[in-house]
Amino acid sequence: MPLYLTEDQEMLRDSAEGFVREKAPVAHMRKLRDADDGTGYDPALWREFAEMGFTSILMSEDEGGLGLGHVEAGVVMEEIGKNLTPSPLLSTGIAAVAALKHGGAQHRDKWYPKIAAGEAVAAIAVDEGAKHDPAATAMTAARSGNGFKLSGRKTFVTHGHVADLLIVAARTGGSAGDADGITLFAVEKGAKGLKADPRRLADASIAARLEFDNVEVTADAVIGEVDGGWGPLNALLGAGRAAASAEMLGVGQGAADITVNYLKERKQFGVPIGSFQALQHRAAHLYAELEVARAAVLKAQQLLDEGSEKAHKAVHVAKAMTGWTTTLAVQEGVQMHAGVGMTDEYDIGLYMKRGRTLAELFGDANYHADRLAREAGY
Amino acid sequence: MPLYLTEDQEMLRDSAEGFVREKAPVAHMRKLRDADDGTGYDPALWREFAEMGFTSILMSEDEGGLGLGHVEAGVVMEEIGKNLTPSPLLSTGIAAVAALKHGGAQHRDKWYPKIAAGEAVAAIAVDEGAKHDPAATAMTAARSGNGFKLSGRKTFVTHGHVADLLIVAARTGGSAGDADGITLFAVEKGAKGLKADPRRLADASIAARLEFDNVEVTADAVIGEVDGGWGPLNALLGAGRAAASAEMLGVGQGAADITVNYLKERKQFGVPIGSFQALQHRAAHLYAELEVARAAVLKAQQLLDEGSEKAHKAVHVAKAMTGWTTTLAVQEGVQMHAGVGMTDEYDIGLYMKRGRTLAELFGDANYHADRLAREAGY
Amino acid sequence: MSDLDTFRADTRAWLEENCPAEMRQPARGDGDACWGGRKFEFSSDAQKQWLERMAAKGWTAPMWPADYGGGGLSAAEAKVLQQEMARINARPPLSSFGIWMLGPALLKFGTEAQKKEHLPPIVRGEIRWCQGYSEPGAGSDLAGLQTKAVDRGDHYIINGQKVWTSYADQADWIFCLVRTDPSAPKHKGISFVLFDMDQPGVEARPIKLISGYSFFCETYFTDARAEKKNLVYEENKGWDVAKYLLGHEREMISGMGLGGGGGKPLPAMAKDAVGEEADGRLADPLLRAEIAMFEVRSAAYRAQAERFADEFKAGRGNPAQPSMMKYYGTELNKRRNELVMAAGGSDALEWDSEESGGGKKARDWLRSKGNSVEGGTSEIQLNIISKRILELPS
Amino acid sequence: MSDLDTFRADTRAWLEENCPAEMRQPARGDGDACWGGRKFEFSSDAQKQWLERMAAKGWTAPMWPADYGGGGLSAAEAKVLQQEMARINARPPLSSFGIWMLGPALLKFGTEAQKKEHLPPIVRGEIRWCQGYSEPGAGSDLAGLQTKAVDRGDHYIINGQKVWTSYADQADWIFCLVRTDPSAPKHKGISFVLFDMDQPGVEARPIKLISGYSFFCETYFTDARAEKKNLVYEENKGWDVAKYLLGHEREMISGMGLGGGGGKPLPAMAKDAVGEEADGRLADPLLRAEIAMFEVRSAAYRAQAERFADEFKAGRGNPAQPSMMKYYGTELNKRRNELVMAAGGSDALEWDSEESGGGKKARDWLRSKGNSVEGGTSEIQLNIISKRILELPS
Repeated sequence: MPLYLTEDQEMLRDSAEGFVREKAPVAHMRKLRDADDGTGYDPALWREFAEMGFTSILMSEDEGGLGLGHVEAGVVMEEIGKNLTPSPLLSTGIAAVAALKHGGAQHRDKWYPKIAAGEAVAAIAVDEGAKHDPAATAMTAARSGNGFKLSGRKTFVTHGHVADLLIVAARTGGSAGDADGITLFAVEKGAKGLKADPRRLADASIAARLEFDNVEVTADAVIGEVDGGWGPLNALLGAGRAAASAEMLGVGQGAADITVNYLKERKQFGVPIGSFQALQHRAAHLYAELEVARAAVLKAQQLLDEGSEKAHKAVHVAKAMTGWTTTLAVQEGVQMHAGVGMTDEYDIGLYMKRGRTLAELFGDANYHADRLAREAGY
Repeated sequence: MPLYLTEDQEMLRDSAEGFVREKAPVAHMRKLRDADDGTGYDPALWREFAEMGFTSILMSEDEGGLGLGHVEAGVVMEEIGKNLTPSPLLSTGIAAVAALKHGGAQHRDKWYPKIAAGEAVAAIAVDEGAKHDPAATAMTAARSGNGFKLSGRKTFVTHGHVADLLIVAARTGGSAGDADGITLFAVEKGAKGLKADPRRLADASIAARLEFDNVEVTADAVIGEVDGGWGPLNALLGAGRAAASAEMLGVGQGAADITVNYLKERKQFGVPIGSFQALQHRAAHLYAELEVARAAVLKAQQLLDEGSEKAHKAVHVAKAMTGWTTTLAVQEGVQMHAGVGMTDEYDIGLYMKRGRTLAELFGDANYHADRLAREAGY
Repeated sequence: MSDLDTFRADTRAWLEENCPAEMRQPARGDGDACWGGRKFEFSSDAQKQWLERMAAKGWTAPMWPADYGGGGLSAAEAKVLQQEMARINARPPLSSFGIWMLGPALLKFGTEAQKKEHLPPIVRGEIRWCQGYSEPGAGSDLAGLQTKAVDRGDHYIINGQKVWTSYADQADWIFCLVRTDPSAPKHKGISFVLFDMDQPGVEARPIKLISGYSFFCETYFTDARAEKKNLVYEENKGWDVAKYLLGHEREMISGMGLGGGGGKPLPAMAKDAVGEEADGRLADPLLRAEIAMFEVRSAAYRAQAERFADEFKAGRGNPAQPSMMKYYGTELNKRRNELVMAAGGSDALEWDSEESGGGKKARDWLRSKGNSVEGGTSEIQLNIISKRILELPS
Repeated sequence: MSDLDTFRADTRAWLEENCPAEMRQPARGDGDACWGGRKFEFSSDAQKQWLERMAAKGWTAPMWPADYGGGGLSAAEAKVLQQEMARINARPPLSSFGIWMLGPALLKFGTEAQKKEHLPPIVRGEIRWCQGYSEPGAGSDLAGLQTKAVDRGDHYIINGQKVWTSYADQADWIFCLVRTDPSAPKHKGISFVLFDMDQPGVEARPIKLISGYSFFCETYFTDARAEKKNLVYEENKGWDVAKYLLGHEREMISGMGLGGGGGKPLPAMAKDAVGEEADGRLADPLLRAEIAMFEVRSAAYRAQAERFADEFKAGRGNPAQPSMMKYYGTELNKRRNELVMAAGGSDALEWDSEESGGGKKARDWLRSKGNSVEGGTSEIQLNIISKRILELPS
C-alpha cells in the first residue's frame, strides 16, 4: 500500500475538513470555554459527528459502522486537531471501540449502537500518576462473588465525569510494574462507590480524577480475559496513541499554518516579517519536521490497519515524533507571533495549550522513545 | 573575587596570546602533521614554553615555579586551543603537576625541576576503555616485595609513547566500579614490561595504547596513599578537566572567530554572506553560548584556586558546557564555510577535529552531566 | 569596626524592629506585591506599615539622592541593606515602574524641577507609573510609533494607541513616547512625555493573556493632555531617553536570572511525578537526561550572570552584553518551564484546581513565553549581538 | 504467470548464471566501486566481467531506451531487476555520473545525434564523465559562474576554473556550465557544453579534504576546446538544463536515505564502547537518550522516504519536496555520524590504525559534513522550501 491517502481517504478528508471547519472551528471551542461549560463537549455536535459516521468509523459494516480503519479515523482526528474541537471521538469512537473489539459480544451489542448514534460517550481510565505508565497500574479488582470490586484512583480521564462507559484497567494479579495480572473492565456511569472529580485543564478540556471505593462489577464487565488485559489494553492504547498522534499533527499543522499566514501579513520595519531570512529558515525547518511527522503517523495507521506486528513500534515513533514536532510548532508559533501570541485574542496560544495536553495523553515523547529503546534491547 | 581576569591575568593573557600566535600558530601544527612527525609535539617549542614559565605555572615559587593557579594555566591553555598548538602542557605542566602535589616530596624533587626546565614530559594513563570512566579502573597493581607489579592496559594516553613520566591509575584493592582501592603510580620511561603503541588521531595528535606486563615499581612510586588514589586522581582530573575545558573554549572561540571573519569576506549573490539574517542569528546564538561557557570555565578555575568544595561540581559544568558549545562552534563553522570548510586547505576543519578529541578527553559532556545528576541524587 | 560594619549593625537592628513579621514570609505571587499608587488597596496593615517605614528612610529607592526622597546610600551600603533584608526574608516594600524605570531616566535626563516634583512621590509609593512604548503597529520596530502629540503652547494634545502598557488600568501617571515631528526620520521625531492617566482622554483596557492573567493593557488617547513642563529632555530627542531605558530594562531582565526561584528544584519535582529507580535515579531516563543537560546550562548561566554583574560593576561590560544576557536567560527560563511541565505531567495541566495552586505551573509556563518577547524579542537581541558585537554587515 | 513474473524468473536465472560470486559480496568502500572509463583499472576479472555482461543487456542503465544502449525496461521491470539483484547482494556493475546525471539531461535536452554518440559509451562504462558546475566564487550562487566560452564558429574556446569537480582527475569527458553571454543577466548567459578532458588546456588538481580523502578537484581550463555539436540545448539556455539536473541530483541524494547502511546499529555500537547496565540498558544514560531520540527521527524519516518515493511514483510530489528530503536526510546523517563518534569514544578517533579500519568512523564523520553542502547547502534548501512551498515573501 503506497504511503499516501487513497482517493477514498482524500474524499473523506475533504468532507471532514469542511464539516469540522464549519461546525466546530476554534470559535466553537472558545464558546464552550467562555461559557465555562462543565460538560467538556457539545452533545449536539457529537450527534452530528455520529450522523457523519465518524463515531462508528472503526466499527464493521455488520456492526452498523463504516468499516474503515485507523487511517480514516486519523483523517478525522487531524481535522479535530486543526480546529481544536473539543470532542469525545478519540476516547469513544476510537480507543473504546478498539478495546471492545477484544471483549465479548455483550459489550459491542450494548455500546456500539449507542456510540454509532452519538448517544453514548466513553472514557479511558488508565493513568494513575501524573505520567503515563500503564504497566504500573495498581488499582485493584478483587474477586467478589461472581464479579469484582474495584478500588483505587485514576487520573487524567478525559470526559470521565460525563462518560456513560468507562474502560478501566485494574489489577487482578501480579503487582505494579507487571504486564500480567491486569484486567480491563467496562464500568457504567453511576456505578456505586465511583466518584468523579472533574478538573479543567490548561487547554480548557476537562479530565476527571476518579475514585473507586469498592465499585462492584459483574464478571460480564471484563473485556477479554481476567489477568489478560494487557492485550486489549494495548489495542486500546495503540488506537488511542495513533489517534492522539493524528490530532497532535493537526494541532502542529494548524499552528504552523496560522503562523506562516501571520508572517506574510504582519509588517515591521516596513516589510512583512516573513521576508526576514532567520524566520524563513525556522519556518522551513518546521515544515520539514511536520512532513516527517506526518509520514510517521500515516505509517503507524497503515500498519495498525494491516494488523502488522510492526504497528506497535510505529505507533511509538508516531507519538514521540508528533510530540516533539508539535511542541516545536507551537513554540515557534507563539514566538513568531511575538506580543499578540501572548494574548488570548489570538488563536496560537490555544494551540500551545492543546499541544501540551495531547503531548501527555497516552505517554509523552520521552516515554515512547524510551519504550522503543527498551524494546530494542538498549 | 570578581568573575573576570585580574590585571595580572590579563597581562599574562596578552603575553601568552602573542607568544603562542607567533611561535605556534595553526601553521606549526600543520608542519608537524605534514612531516608525519612521530613525537607529537616540538621539543624546542616545549623548552620555550618552559622559558616563558608556562610549564611551571602551577608550581610554587619555592619549587621554582610561577606560583600561579588554574585561572592562569587556563589562560595559556585557551591560547593553545585557539592556535591548535600540539603541546604536552596539559598532561605535564597541569595534570601531572597537580597530581604530584598530593604525593611525597621525592616526586616533586625529581620531576618539578625537569618539567620547569622543559626537559621532561608527562602523560596521564587513566582510561582503559573507549569512554572515560575512572572508577572502572581494572588495571591491577599487585604487591611484590616492597613494591608493586602493574598489569593491564591503558588507552588514549596522549604523549604516552614519549613521556618521561607516566601517571598511572591502578587497582590495589576493591573491584572495577569502586572508588576505593585505586592507587596512583608514577612510572618512569623505559620501565621493563611496558609497551607503548602510538596511534595517530583524527586531529593529528598522537595518543598511545599502553600495555603493562608485570611492570615493577617500588613503593616510592605511589602518589599519595595505597588504596587511596581516588583523592590525588581527582585532583589530577579536576586540573586536567579544567585545562581541557579552557583549551576547548579556545578551540570554540578560534573556530567562531575565523567563521565570523569568513562571513564578512565571502560573497555570494553579490553580498557578503554575513549579511544574511539566518546566518547572523546563528552566529549571535553561538556568541552567547561561548560567553556562557567562558563564565563556566572561569568559575571552575577560580573555585579550584580557592580550594573550594564547590570546584568539583563547577569543573563538571565547565567540561560539559564547553563540550557542547565547542561542538556547536565547529559544526556551525564548517557548515558556514560550506565547500571550503570541507577542504584541508582551510583551518576550520582542523578545529572540528581538535574539538572532537578534546570532547572525549577526561570525559565527554554526557559523562559530566550524568555525574552531576548522580551526585545531585537523581 | 568599619563604617560599613556599623551600617550593617544599625540596619539589622532597624529592620528587626521595623519589618512586620507578616512581611518576612516569601510572597506567594503577584498578589502579595505592594504596588502603591492612588488606586492601590493594601492587602494588610502590615503591608502599609512596611511601605511607610521604608519610604520614610528612602529605602524604597536606596541609592537615589536624599534630596529627591531616596536613601542616599552608596552601592556598598545598598548591598548591605539588600543582604540584611534577604537575611530575614523581608519582602520588597514596593514594586514600582517608577523606581525601576522612570526614576533612572529622570535622574539622567530630567530637569531639577521634574526630579523634585516626581521622584519623592515615587519613593513614597504615592504615584504609580506605567510605560507607554509599544503600539499595535510598532513592536520590534519601536521607533515606528504613530501616537501623535500636537504642540499647543504650554501643553501637547495627544492622540493614538499604546499596547502592552503594564498595569495601565491601575497606574496614576504614564511615561510615554509620542511623535512630535511626523515629517522627521522616524527616530528623530519622538518625544518622551509624562502625563496623568486620570483624565477624560485616557482609556486603559486590560488584555487577557494566554496565562489567564492580565498584566497589560491597550491604552487609548483621545485628545489627552500633557503639560510642556513634563517633557523630559528635549523635544524630538525622546529616542535617546527611550534607548537608555531599553538598555536599562534589558539589564534588569537579564539580572533576574532564571526566575522561578524558591520553588522545588526540577529533579525533585520530577521525582514526585515519576518516581525513582532502585539506585535513586529518576525513573524516566529521557526526562532525566533533559534535566541533567538543562542543569548544566543553568549552572553555567548562573556563572555568566555573576560575571556579567561583576564586569558591569567594574565598568568593563560590553554595552551590547545585556542583549546576550536577556536572550540567553529568557530562552533558558522558557526551557525550564517546559521541563517543569514535562516533569509535572497531567497534574501540571490543571488550570484552576486547589492542589495545582490555581494552575500555577501551567500559568507560569505560559507566562514564561512572554520573556523572549517583552523588552525586545529574542530575534531583536540576536540582531543587536550580530551588529554591535560581531559587527556583521547589514 | 504474469509477464512480470516471467521477467522475474528469467532475470533471476540470468543473474544466477552471470553474476560472479565475487560480485555478490557487499562493497567494502569506494575502492570496490566500478567507475569504468579510459583510465580505470578493474580491481578484478570478476569486476570487468560483471560490467561487460550487464552492459551487454543494457542493464547498467535499465530504463534507458535500447536504441541508446539501455535496457529498455519499464519502471516495474526495473524494480524487479533491482529486487533480484538485491536478493543475491549483487554489486552495482557500474558507478557513473554519466548514468546518474548526464544521461537524464541528454535524454531530455539532447539531440538525436548527441544521444547516439554519448549514451552507448556511458552504458558500456567506456567513457567516465564529471560535472563542471561550481566555481570558487560561485557556490550557493551557482548562476554567478564566470568560466567563459568564446564562439569560434564550429567550436568554443573555454577559459576559467571549476571547483568540486568530482573525480575530474579520473574522468574522460566533462559536462560543463560556461558563460557564453557575459552581458546578459546572470541566468541568461549560460550554456551547457560537453568536452573531452584529454586535451592540453585542461588540468585537474585533486583537493585534499578534511576526511583525508580527495574526491574532488579544482579544474582549470586554458583555451580548452569544445565542439559546437556538443552544445546541449540552445546557446544561453544552459541554466534550464542545470536546474533540471540540480533537481534530479537532489532527488537522488534524498533517495539515498540515511547512508551508513550495513554497519552495526548505533545502540549496539555504543554498547561495545560503554557496556550495559544490569537490566540491559546502555550504561551511558545520556548517550542512550540521545540515541533513542535519534532512532525515533530516523524511523520517522524512513517512513517519509517511503512516502516521498510513493508520491513521486504516483506523480503526486511537490516539486520542491526533494529540497526538504535533502535537507532533513543530510542533517540526520550528520547527526548519526556525531553519535557514532560519541559512541565510539577514543577508539573512534584513531585515524590510520588497523583496528579502526584506517579511521573509518572518523573519516566517515568528517565526510558526512559535506552532505549538507554538496548539491546545494542546507541553507539553500531552506530558502527553496521557504519560497516555493511556504511562499514567504522575499
